[in-house]
Amino acid sequence: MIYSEFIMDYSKLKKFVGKIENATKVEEGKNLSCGDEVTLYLLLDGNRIVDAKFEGHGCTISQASTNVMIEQIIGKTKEEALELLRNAENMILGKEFNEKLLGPILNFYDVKNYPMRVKCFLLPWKTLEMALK
Amino acid sequence: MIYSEFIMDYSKLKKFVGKIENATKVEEGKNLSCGDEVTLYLLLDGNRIVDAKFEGHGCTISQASTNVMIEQIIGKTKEEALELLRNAENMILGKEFNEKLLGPILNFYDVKNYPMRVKCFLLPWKTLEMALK
Amino acid sequence: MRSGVWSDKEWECIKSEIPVLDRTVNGKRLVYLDNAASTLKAKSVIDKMADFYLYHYSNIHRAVHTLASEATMAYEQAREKIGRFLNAQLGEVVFTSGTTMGINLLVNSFVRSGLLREGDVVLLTQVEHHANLVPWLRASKFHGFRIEYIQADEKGVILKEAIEKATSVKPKVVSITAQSNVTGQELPLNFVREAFPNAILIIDGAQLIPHKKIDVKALDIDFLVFSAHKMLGPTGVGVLYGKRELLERMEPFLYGGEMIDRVTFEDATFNVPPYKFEAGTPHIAGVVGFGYTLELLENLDLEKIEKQVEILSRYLIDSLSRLDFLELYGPLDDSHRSLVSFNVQGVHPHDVSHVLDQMFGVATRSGHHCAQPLMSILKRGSKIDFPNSTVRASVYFYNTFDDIDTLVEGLKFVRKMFSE
Amino acid sequence: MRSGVWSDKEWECIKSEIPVLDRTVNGKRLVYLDNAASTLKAKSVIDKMADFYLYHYSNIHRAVHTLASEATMAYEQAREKIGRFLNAQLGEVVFTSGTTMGINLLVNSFVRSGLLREGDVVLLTQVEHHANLVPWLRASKFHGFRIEYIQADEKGVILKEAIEKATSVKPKVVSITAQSNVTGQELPLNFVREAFPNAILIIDGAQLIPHKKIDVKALDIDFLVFSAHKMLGPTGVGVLYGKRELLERMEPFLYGGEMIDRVTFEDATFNVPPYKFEAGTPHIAGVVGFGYTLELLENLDLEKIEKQVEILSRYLIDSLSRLDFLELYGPLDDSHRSLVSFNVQGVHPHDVSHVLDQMFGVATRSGHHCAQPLMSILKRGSKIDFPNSTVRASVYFYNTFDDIDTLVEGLKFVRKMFSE
Ligand SMILES: Cc1ncc(COP(=O)(O)O)c(C=O)c1O
Ligand SMILES: Cc1ncc(COP(=O)(O)O)c(C=O)c1O
Repeated sequence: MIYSEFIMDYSKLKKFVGKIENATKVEEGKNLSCGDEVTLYLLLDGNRIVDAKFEGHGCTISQASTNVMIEQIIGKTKEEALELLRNAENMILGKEFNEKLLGPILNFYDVKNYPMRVKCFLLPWKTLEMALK
Repeated sequence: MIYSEFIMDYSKLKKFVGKIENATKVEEGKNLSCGDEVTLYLLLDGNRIVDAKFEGHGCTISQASTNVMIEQIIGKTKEEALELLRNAENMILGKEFNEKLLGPILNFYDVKNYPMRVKCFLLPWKTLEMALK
Repeated sequence: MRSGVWSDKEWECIKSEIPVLDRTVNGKRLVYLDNAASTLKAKSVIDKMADFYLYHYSNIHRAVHTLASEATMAYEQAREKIGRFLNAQLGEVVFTSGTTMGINLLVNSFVRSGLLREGDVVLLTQVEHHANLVPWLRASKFHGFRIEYIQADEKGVILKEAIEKATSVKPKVVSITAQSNVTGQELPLNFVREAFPNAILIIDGAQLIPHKKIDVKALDIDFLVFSAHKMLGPTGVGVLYGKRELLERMEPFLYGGEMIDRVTFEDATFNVPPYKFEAGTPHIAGVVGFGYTLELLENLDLEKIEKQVEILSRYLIDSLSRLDFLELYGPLDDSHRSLVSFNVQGVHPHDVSHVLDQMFGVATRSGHHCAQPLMSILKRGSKIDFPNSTVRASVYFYNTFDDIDTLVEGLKFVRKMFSE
Repeated sequence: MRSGVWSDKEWECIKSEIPVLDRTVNGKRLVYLDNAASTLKAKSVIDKMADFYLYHYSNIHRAVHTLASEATMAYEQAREKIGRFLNAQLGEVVFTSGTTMGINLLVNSFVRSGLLREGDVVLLTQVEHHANLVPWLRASKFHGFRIEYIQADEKGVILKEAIEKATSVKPKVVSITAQSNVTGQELPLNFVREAFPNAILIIDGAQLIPHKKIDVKALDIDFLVFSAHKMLGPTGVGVLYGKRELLERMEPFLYGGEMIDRVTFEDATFNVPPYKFEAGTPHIAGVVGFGYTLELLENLDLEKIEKQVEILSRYLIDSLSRLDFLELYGPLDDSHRSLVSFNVQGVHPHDVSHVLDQMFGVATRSGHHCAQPLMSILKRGSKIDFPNSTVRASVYFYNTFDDIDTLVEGLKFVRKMFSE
């Protein structure tokens, strides 16, 4: 089952929920097939992500994935965040990836066996990708 | 085989080929699936078909069917021709029909076993139906 | 526990026809409650289709050889069966690739034929599937006709008063579903016909026809569309019924082979209906297979199928109504058929469906069910934090009370799991 | 006698794949020479499709349950296979119901997107199938763009000079067949691309792709359409390849479920390609089956298939050329592939086909082959009393020299029978 304690806990995290009023970047992402939506707020200092928050609704997987992603990218440079993104995508699509880099994101490893939930996991990451482009 | 001597002979008949200049009724019929065409000329005296001819091209079955039809309808009233038509159609569609009425048209009885050729047989009859409507 | 209309013998037959019912999913017996999206398939139908493909197949209509005759006869026999089923003439039965295609055909053909012009009004309901909404919406942008809606109430229900009220917009075309794929409501088609005696009436039969016959003459319907795959049939096949006189006046939708009369380098004229609307090589095996499907359904007895779906629907609604952590949508009365949409308080529909599948082998559907605007209506009426989507459970004649009991058990588990 | 590229083992495999080849028709061994209309079907493909239907089927894309996952993966794997086959990206492979639908999609979408406007020129050839002619003709009547033709010569052949000459009309869109289904000519696609470097180039691959791969990137094709049923695949499935950037700019053709992004009661926005062009429940089993088909063809080896069809075509042309009572159409040189159209002097094509079928078990096609205007060109060049139609014999990789010898024997009989 993909509903591990880790994922259940992270799905309920409230720490990263909210707006950043002076955000450098605001990006909306959505999952067409289920109506899940996320608005990602990024505060950049030069090349570095110094804060991030989100609003929106979604399933356990997308909520947990968003929280873990935000936790991981805060403090990283754009390039580092994109590197993380590439590895997270590769993991979920069953391709090769760097385990060490992903850290707690590895808790989503099993989701790759549920193709219909892959989109839920990817929702925040795809939104991040658009935000950093 | 549907190519009996009767049908082969009738397909080559030239007697009814041509125009009737003072025709009461001229009707064009065609078979969409093969490009066969027939133009039917009818000369009516009141209610009675006193002469008929045709122009056009087509396969052995449609040519023979046209010749036999014209031979049979000359001299008949509209109602008699339509009665013949109904029986010819019924014969070819595998329904009940009056054998006595049909006479030489019975030579086409086998055509009903070849659904793709039923249209060829029916071409002149469908044209007659339109002409008499 | 089976219960319902089937005798032991009939039930044996049904079980052997739907072999996937013996399959396990994640170690559990498969409980398939996603029939409104698409039904399971029957062995005798698939076997006959395979036989057709392998031993009697060829392209149709245009050749005189033996295989072509066999294939053409099989294809046209399917048309005959469907004509009898709907009480329609042969020239009124057009094969399409599905409901969606059928409605797109009508919208485009109406515009091209001048049957819909700037200023005309098309009346829909607020519960339409995207298939009966988006084609009209987009064409209205391009061609300037207007769209009005019969309003749904907060539970997504279309009341007779709302239908009556809509008569004031004087629609030229009324296009409505016979049964909503979200609320399960069967719409009062007779009442609609009487309310709009002069409008062109289009019925989306995708949800209703699989379990309840529609007689196009008795209801005086102008057009009816539905899909084979929602009634045991193959994918890629649908039917468009149209009144002969209307079909004759209409410009075709797709152009190509077999639908023409005469073609030159300058223009073309067209064949008669239904051929005029069947351009190109059709889905021959699918149409033939749909004919076999209808035969099977008729042998099982359409009235028994209707009855069984009714019994199961009732049991489903009653069972779910007893769960106080659910919010149910739709009328829930006798007009409510074959499917129920609901939410588990505080749990996202995807999570509900996922756990039901993984832990109980129960297949349900979660999402907006191709009816996004209706979701915003349900949200308004919702007493919970509505997630813009619902879970939907839907039955067909091969389901059982057991299936529904398993669903209930699963939902209780879900509730518990997510409230810890 | 078999001959050609197949080893004994390969031939055994082919024979067991196409069981109808063992069938007798009117007491004779079936000789199927109607492949250009539609090919026979393969046992392993049909078996796998049946297995899919009965054990792994459900609707796709929108649900999280196990069957839906299995079905969606199977469907998208087929897209991957076809993408590799064409050298295209996944987002560039759109599933349609066939070639005819693919071209209608393009014509309508171009008009809606403003890619085709009043005054624009669309260039076709005079040998197009109705599928690549009538949609343009009718849309030009409604929307005021112009149609010009690359001229065919008296034998129905498109010469390079004719292509060059047509550059003067400055077409916005060039839509041409890769191989004529009447003359058998393979058109010089590279030459066409070079002659019209800035035009939107659409290729009708219905006849060529079954026996010769097309690399969309190498040829720099903008759109390519073809049908599965002409290459061993199921009915009701086709492919539209389109360059991503063009697909992105285009308004959809069919509207409905799964192709949308956001829908309100006022308007809708759309999903990304290819989904934006796949409205409603697609022909899931057909697409999956087409994936299996491609796998089978690739296992047999596409290059060998191409070679075998070439060898058989040569033998067919040479054999028929030796019969002095025939009139043959098309180039008859190395550009002439897979099919030959002809007439028996003084005998109507229907009679020729009928007798071949009844007396020799040979399936050929007679008629205008959905290319009526081309018939008038062939008539002009004809030395006989041209019956506005032809007989067509067409081969695929499972045919043999024996098949062609039987055809020749049959034609001699026909000639004799009708000249008595
Ligand atoms: C060259 C060509 N284009 C288009 C078509 C139409 O294909 P379909 O009938 O599968 O849509 C055909 C086949 O009949 C063809 O030969
Ligand atoms: C009410 C209704 N209309 C239309 C459709 C669309 O049917 P299809 O996807 O078969 O075209 C559906 C099914 O999804 C439906 O439930």
